Amino acid sequence: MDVLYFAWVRERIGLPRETVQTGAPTVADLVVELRAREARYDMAFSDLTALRVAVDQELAEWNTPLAGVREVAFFPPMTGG
Amino acid sequence: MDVLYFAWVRERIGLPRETVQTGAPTVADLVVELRAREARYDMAFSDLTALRVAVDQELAEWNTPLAGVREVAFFPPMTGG
Amino acid sequence: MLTAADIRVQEAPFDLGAEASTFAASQTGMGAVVTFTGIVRDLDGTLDYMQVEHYPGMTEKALRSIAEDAHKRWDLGGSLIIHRHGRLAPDDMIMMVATASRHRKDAFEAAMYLMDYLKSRAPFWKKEATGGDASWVDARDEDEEALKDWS
Amino acid sequence: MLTAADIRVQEAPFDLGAEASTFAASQTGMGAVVTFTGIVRDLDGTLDYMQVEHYPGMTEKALRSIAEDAHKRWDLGGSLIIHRHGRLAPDDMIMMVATASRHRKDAFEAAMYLMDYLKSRAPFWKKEATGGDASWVDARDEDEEALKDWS
Repeated sequence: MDVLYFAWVRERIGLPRETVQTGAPTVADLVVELRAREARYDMAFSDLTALRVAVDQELAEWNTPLAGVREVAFFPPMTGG
Repeated sequence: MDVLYFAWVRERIGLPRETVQTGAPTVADLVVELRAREARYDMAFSDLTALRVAVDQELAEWNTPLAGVREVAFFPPMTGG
Repeated sequence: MLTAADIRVQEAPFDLGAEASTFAASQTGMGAVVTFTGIVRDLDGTLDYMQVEHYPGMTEKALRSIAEDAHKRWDLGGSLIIHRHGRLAPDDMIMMVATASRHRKDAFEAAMYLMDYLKSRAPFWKKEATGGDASWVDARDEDEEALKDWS
Repeated sequence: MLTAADIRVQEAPFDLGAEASTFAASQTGMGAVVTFTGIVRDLDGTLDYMQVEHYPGMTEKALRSIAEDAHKRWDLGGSLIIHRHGRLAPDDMIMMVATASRHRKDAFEAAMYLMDYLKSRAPFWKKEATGGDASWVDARDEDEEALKDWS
């Protein structure tokens, strides 16, 4: 599964995308796995209210299932316009 | 005093402006005087709810006083834009 | 009060693109520019032309007063109102407004306010000529109602 | 549903005047065209540049989905969304939307809807560089709140 990071999430984790081997059933479970990796992940995900997630390029929720999903992206609230 | 007519009021009365000698204290009194003149005036002013008035080029009311006024205009509700 | 309102009443066509560009370029520190353009509609394909009558002398004053009210109500940079009169063909641009503000909400609301007041408070009257017949466009109750939203 | 929504995500500048003219000219039977243009503000005169990041792949889809929702909700002819990414200078135009409708209220509301959803639901992030420092622009609560007006 491809995991993408944007804006300050990308900067804190230090890379824009990576391929992750995971059996996490939901986005929330994937976040738990990522936080366990290293301090920079742990910090980036420390406040989930400050984060948004997209699953296969559509906005999703923390409890969105990951079965069959190819791409998950984490980023702060959007500020376009 | 100059009296101006626009849109269908102008068409019904048959002229765009005229000079009127009047001592009418208010717009409503002027309307009474005009209606007494001829049938075309009487018809043009038969439904005041379908008319608007401007006094010295500002929207006004039927009871607006005419003392010192130079120009009164009668017309239907506006349809710009 | 001196406001940065540009008011034009004219028979000649205007160039929406050029006006929008010039208006936006003349603003400094504004984050949002809104334009509205009104176009002559041919509702059922029978319109030969539209004749727009106005009240020279009052028209520009009325538009300026509406614009000044908008500048008092919202935090605006500049504003622009162009309204044509005379004979117009279907699909001709009849009028436009533009507003600039630091905030998008102000720019949008001020443009809607200008349109709502211009519709019912500026001395313009439209007559539609269709197949030898010509009739004055009736004012719509909902246009008058729209003003209540702003009071 | 096939909608007449023109969506463009690009690094290059766009020409507001040319886009507004072309958009209006491409409409038939529409009485109202509204445009909104967003401009990079330099709030306190210290902005060196703004960097706009986006999510290639998702961005255009998200914008198209927002536009299709607007076409379902309002009686629209065409709509246009252009949003830039990359490095922008103060006073640069960052994005624009345009809407066309037979009725002015629809054109205005649809343009406001596009802006409100684009602000909080399209994957763009702004970073401001000022005097050697750079910081991500925070999302504003009121932008999220604005979406509630449409539900």
